[in-house]
Amino acid sequence: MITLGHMLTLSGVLFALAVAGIFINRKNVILLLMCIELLLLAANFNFIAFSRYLGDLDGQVFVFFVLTVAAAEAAIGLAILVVLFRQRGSINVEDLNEMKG
Amino acid sequence: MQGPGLLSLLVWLPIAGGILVLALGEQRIGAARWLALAVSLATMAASVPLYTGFDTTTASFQFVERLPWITAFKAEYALGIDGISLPLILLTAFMTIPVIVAAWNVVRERPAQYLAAFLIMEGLMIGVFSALDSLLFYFFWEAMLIPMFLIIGIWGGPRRVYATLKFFLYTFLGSVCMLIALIYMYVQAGDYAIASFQRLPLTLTEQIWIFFAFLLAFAVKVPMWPVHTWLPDAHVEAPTGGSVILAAIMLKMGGYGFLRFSLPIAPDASRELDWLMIALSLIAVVYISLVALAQQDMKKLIAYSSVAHMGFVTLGTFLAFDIAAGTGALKGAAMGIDGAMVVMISHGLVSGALFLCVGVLYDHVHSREIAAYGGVINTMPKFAALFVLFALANTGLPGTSGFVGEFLVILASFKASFWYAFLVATILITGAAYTLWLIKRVVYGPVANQNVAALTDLNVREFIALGSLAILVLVLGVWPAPLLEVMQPTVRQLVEQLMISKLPG
Amino acid sequence: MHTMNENVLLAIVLLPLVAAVVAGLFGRAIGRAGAHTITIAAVGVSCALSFYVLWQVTVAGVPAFDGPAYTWLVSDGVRMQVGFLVDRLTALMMAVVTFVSLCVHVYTIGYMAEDDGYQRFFSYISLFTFAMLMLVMSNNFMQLYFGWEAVGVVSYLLIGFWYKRPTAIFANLKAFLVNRVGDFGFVLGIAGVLYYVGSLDFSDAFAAAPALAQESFHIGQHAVPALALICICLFVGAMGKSAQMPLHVWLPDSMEGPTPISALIHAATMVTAGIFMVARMSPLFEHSEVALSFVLVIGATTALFMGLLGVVNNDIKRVVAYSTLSQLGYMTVALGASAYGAAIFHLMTHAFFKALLFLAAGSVIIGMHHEQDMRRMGGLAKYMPVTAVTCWIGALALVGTPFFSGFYSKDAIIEAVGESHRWGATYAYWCVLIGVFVTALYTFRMIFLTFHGPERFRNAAHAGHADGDAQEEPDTASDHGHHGEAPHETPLVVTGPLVALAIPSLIVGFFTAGPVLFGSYFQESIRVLEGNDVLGEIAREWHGPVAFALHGLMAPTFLLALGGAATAWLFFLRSPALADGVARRLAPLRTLLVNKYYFDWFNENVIAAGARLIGRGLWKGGDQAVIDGVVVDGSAAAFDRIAAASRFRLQSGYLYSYAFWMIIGLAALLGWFLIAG
Amino acid sequence: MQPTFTWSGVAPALPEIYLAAAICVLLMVEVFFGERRRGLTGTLTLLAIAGGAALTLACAQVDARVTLFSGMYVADPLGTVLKLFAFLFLALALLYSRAYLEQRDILRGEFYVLALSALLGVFVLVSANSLLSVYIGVELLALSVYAMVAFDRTSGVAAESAMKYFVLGAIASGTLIYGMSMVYGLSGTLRLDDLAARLTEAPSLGLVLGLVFIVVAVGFKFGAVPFHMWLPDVYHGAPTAVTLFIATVPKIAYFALAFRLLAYGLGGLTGSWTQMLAVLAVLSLVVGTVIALAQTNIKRLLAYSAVANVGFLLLGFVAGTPTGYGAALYYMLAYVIVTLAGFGVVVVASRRGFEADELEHYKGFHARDPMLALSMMVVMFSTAGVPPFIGFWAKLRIIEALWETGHLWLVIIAAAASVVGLFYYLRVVKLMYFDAVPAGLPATEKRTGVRFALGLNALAVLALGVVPNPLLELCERLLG
Repeated sequence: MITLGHMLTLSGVLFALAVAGIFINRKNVILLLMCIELLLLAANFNFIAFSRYLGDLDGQVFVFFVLTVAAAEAAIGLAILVVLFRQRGSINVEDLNEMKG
Repeated sequence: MQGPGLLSLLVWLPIAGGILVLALGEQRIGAARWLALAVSLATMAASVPLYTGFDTTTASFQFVERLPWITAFKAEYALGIDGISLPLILLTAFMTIPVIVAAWNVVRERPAQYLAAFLIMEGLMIGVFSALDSLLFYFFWEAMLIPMFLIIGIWGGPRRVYATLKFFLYTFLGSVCMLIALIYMYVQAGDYAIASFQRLPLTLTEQIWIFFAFLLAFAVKVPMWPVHTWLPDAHVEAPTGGSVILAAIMLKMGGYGFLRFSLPIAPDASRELDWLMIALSLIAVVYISLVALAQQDMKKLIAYSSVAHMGFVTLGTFLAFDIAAGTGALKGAAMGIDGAMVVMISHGLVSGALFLCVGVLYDHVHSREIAAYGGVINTMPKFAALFVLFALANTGLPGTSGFVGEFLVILASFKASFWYAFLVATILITGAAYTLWLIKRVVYGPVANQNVAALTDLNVREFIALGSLAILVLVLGVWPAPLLEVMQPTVRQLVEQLMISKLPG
Repeated sequence: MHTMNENVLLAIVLLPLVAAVVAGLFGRAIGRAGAHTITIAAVGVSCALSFYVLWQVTVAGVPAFDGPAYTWLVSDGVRMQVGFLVDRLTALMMAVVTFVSLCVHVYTIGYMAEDDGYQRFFSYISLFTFAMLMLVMSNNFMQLYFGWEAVGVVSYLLIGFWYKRPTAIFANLKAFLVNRVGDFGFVLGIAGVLYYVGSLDFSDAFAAAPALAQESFHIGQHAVPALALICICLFVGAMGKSAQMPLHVWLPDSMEGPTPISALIHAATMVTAGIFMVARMSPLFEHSEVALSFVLVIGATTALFMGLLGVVNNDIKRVVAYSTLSQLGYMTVALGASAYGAAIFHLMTHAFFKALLFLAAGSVIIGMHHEQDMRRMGGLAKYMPVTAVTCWIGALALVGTPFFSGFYSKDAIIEAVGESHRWGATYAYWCVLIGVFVTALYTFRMIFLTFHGPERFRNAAHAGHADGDAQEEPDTASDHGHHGEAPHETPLVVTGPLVALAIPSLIVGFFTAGPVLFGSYFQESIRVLEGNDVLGEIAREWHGPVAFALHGLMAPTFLLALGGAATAWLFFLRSPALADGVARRLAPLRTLLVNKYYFDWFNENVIAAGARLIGRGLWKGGDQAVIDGVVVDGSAAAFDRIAAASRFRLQSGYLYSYAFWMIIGLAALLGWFLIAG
Repeated sequence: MQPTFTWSGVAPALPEIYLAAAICVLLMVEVFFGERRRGLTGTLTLLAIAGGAALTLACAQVDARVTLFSGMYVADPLGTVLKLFAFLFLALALLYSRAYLEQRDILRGEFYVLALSALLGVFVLVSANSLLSVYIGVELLALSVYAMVAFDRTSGVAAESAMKYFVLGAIASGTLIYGMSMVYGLSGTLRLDDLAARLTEAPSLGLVLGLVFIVVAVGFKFGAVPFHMWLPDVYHGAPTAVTLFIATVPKIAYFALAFRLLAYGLGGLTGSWTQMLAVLAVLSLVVGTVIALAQTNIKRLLAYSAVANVGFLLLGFVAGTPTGYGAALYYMLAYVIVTLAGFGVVVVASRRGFEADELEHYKGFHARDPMLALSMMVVMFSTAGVPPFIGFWAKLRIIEALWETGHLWLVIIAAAASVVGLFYYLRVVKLMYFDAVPAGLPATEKRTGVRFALGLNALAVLALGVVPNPLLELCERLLG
């Protein structure tokens, strides 16, 4: 029987994976975007779990919003990525350090 | 709630005048000059009724104005004067005139802004001396830094940037500590009125913290050893007018602060820590006098002499407790504070005059090095006469204002301890040494070089500026009674206040 | 009339001041003649009035005046006033001061004739007269201190009158500083008086004196008799003004000033301020044996050892100056022996004959075209007879020849010291006795070298003038450019005062010795306790001036004086070679004397240099290195360094490190609250 | 319950509705006239803002507190005031930046559209009464701002900073909703007022952990250390006009976020989040102040100064009392007014092909353009907290609040930070007034309209410093 606990653990693990992915990955910016999606999913997972546990729909409604926003976010992210690639000819995270200090 | 009156006029007239001068700008500099002079004279004139209308029988505040200012934390726009602030306000109102006169056509670069800065500062300084609300006091106290910062920075000498940054940071550091203390007491008292702070009962620990917070603010301004090192730099780099105002008035704010805040608000802490204050003052007198002896730069020398003389102020201010402890009575306790006040006024006139003298020389020769001069008397007899007079006043010569305060402080310090008197009286020797040695090297002797040979004696403008000061110095020295009469009730009340512990139980 | 008119007193004081101000500020307007007319008129009037006052208190028997003129200030219940106390002591001093000052004024007309600081000079000496009168007439310590400092500063101005001379402006600074050392003690004494008496008025202080004698004062652990402390402090002031060792160093150098000044300040008036002050304070000093012994010893030492210096010096004015020092020593000894009367009496006689000697010296200097070195003089008697004669009179008075004024005062002092049983009296007695010999020696050395013997001024008169007087005093040099010529007698304005002073030097002692010394002249103005009344002792053998003088002819003192004179004659007139021989034999002693016991050396190289060194050390080390270097600039630099260092570490520019920091922050907060629970 | 649409049910939300409509209209206008009539959109935007302000005033909530949309939205006096200020600040920001955009050929309608949608995000946040609407507001604002940062497609640094901002921002919103999810789960409601009502007894650990995530997100939005990394790079990299916008208008939203979410909704957890914020605040003060000392680029300098100021602002929340919140609000408003003038000067001083963003460019600025230099000096002294400028009262207020709650150490740290901070503000004044003008700097913008507005702005900094009562009173009323 899967309890709330399992759910939360899973989402926690997802969250951790996403975060780790963000700062361990030093190559490709696209990977970052995917990690971010993962991050949001972790949160969504929580919402759904809780909403089911509480028997209250608000949480799931929230998830729909998150998904929508995530889509928009991805769009913007990719747009910026394109601009960046035009300017730098690279989407390598290592190259993103013109500004520092 | 009394509406705005004379004091508001004194505060805002110069500021408004300054803004007008600024508006006239460098293009219409001629008009700007005359306007500036007119404003300063008007301010002086407006300050006269303060004295004539002053009631010397009461210690309570006079010419009081109260307007609501910040309802959110009950800060009032409250002005008023008593025997301590009146002389300082008169001094302020007076000293701005020679500054403006001396700057007449000497300041070439952005003269209008120069004059404006001084006028604005005059208003702010009068505000400091007349504020009855500690927040208003702090408001003026800090705002005043900005024009001085610019004056030193824009019209100053080669190392002006270092000097002015040092000046601003030093004083700001002290002031912030004071502000913290003020806010703390506000939280206790519920408003920012100085009077209610003085009434506020505080434990000894609280008092000691507050005392130190104030000490930082005021010690830097005075300046006391060891936080005095901003002064020589600021003085050396500042333009003549800057040095004059700095020495004549800004330093006095420290002494004023001690009398207005530290002593009455934290009397028990003052009692506990007066040894520290006395020690620092004596160090200032002895140590700094010796340092002054070693100076090669006229302005630095006078700056150090200022520090030494302000040592008299702090000493006189904090003698009361020892005297009271020694004689078991208030008898004589007030003399120290009287002396401190007189030293402040006199030093304001004398050091201001000395800086003006140096300024006169500097305008011609463009050097502050003592070595660059010699035998000035041969080419500038009038100037030399005045310079020597002010120098002698600086050595505390009887008959000049310099004597009165020092004499009183020395007399009072003997009541506290023979050794205080012994140490503080050494300035009779050291003070004479560095001042007259300066005179010997600069004024006397054969003409040293062609720069000196090319000097021309004072023109009317300079002569008026210095002459008026000379007259005041002599009058105050020969007949100081009126000055002390004005202070008497306030000082007495202050001393009585000191002897009442604030500690519960 | 039965009271003194306050306005008269005010006039006496203020007239010279007004004159000084006018001559000083409007000198150019009123011109030379105007300047000296107004000042001389003013001083003359106040002199006349002073004598009138003297007549009042002595003859007319008007009671002493003691009252305020106006209130200077009131601080903390202490009322400080400007006021006058005019009793017989004061009146005598006023007379002496104004008279000598008047003579000097007149004399100056001639002496400064070519100086273009003419008006300024007259303004100064009138101002000096004012200050001195303020000093002697004051009835409270504040005003006393005012006069005290005021005479000091005027002497500062006067010594530095020829401000182009490096030596002069060195001397005046030195004079002022040394006097300040004295004032330092003086002001402490005054503070002590206020502390114990609670008032600065003489009357209160004197009234409190007996009680005060019981008080004791705690400096640190050990208690000091309060009165002794106060009196010694006050006397330190007197040491400064009256040039007692070791504060005497300023007086010889002060000869850099024009000669009238040397006469006015450094003989007759200012230097006697200290003597006067102690006499005035007799009600205090009398109650403190310690203080009096101190005074006695200091005085005796000065009297002898300063005299010795006169023997080796070649500058005519400096010789007179050293003799002044030694005579001041005599007066101080008298004070120490409670013979205040004798001190004041000697002060008066000395004022006359010493002023005379100075003016005579000045006259010689003029005659010699501003030559001061006695080795370039000699045989002047026949060129300037008046000067020579008057100078002889002064000399005889100085060495204490019976019937001359100096004799009465000096002999009285010596006997008084002999009578005294105070601690140190024996030492003092020997000092003053030997002093007599020394006095005669240097006095006649001066006389012989200057007025008699071979004429040494013809050869190498110029040598002395190579020392650059020319550019230092263009005016005088231009006028006296012609050297090598015969010296000439000086004009009447110069010789007049000489004569005017010679007469009192001759006779004043004879007529006044009785009342002033042994009579009850001073009445209440000087207080002497029963046990200390040495003059009273001597008075028993007093049978009039003649007897006293005749008795003096037999006394050892006179023989000593003769001995001194003889030695001088032998060494400096008869056979100078002998003198050199003795000098060579006593070489170490001579160097010691020539170097004035190394006082100046010590002051300049140890005290002054030391102070400058310490000051420099504190400045560079304390202010600049530690406070600024380490604390102020140091902290600023530290912040900058931290900023520069941490800047790129924190903000590396890499996205993942940014993210990493965020996660660290998140984790840290989570951890914190997990642990905290 | 049966949802029924009534006019009164939406009236209070008219500003938002109006704004949404305006955005659409502007988009259309841009599409049809944009190419031919440059700047038309800009003008219309300003008009729209004016109209919006009027409308907001019209349906202002004086003292009532109305919730709509089944409790998702709240309209109250605070909201109204914040919205009005948002309008004002945005108008000023757009006014200042117009010439700048023009000279860089990025004066396109989209810019205004984005700005307005960001403003809409601000409004949603300001009126949020539910975790959901908070989230929507945050994202709406964030996404528009990301786009604005990257708006100048010819600029590499802009793209870089946009990317950094985007990624980090995404992480932040991730943590935000993660935290929200936990709060939701453990409290069972999304409505803030319900939260406020339910979270009264001692909070469970899970709740606190959820709170941590939320605080991290809030900290990131404000730019509090250690979540500030994006701030210097974005301020620096973005076109100055955008920096001007980012540095000002969104601050209102972030204040609302902190207030509505933490102070109000999670008020029951005050004890916990004040501790967290205290840490963030101290770190911000220290790091912001110290690192700023080493900056050579004025945009970065102001960025780090922003970090330090955020520290101060958060201290207001740390106090956790109405006075504290009032102080924070006042501090925020004061800071934005001052910052508008500050970046305004930078924007106006920049010309085509020349970014006036290096400190070097301000040497002898006084000689080049007295009026701008004066404004900049006012800004510097005000930010440094020297009377008689508004910044002083802001700091004073915060310290008062801290004293009242007895936070001795925070007081001392704040004071120390402001002393050290003074140094780099003075350095700018020193450059402008004490140094000589280097050769070859272009003249500054001369359009009187902009300069006049800028001058008024600077004057306001002084005036509100001399007569601080009205604004202080207002903040007292709203939160005191």
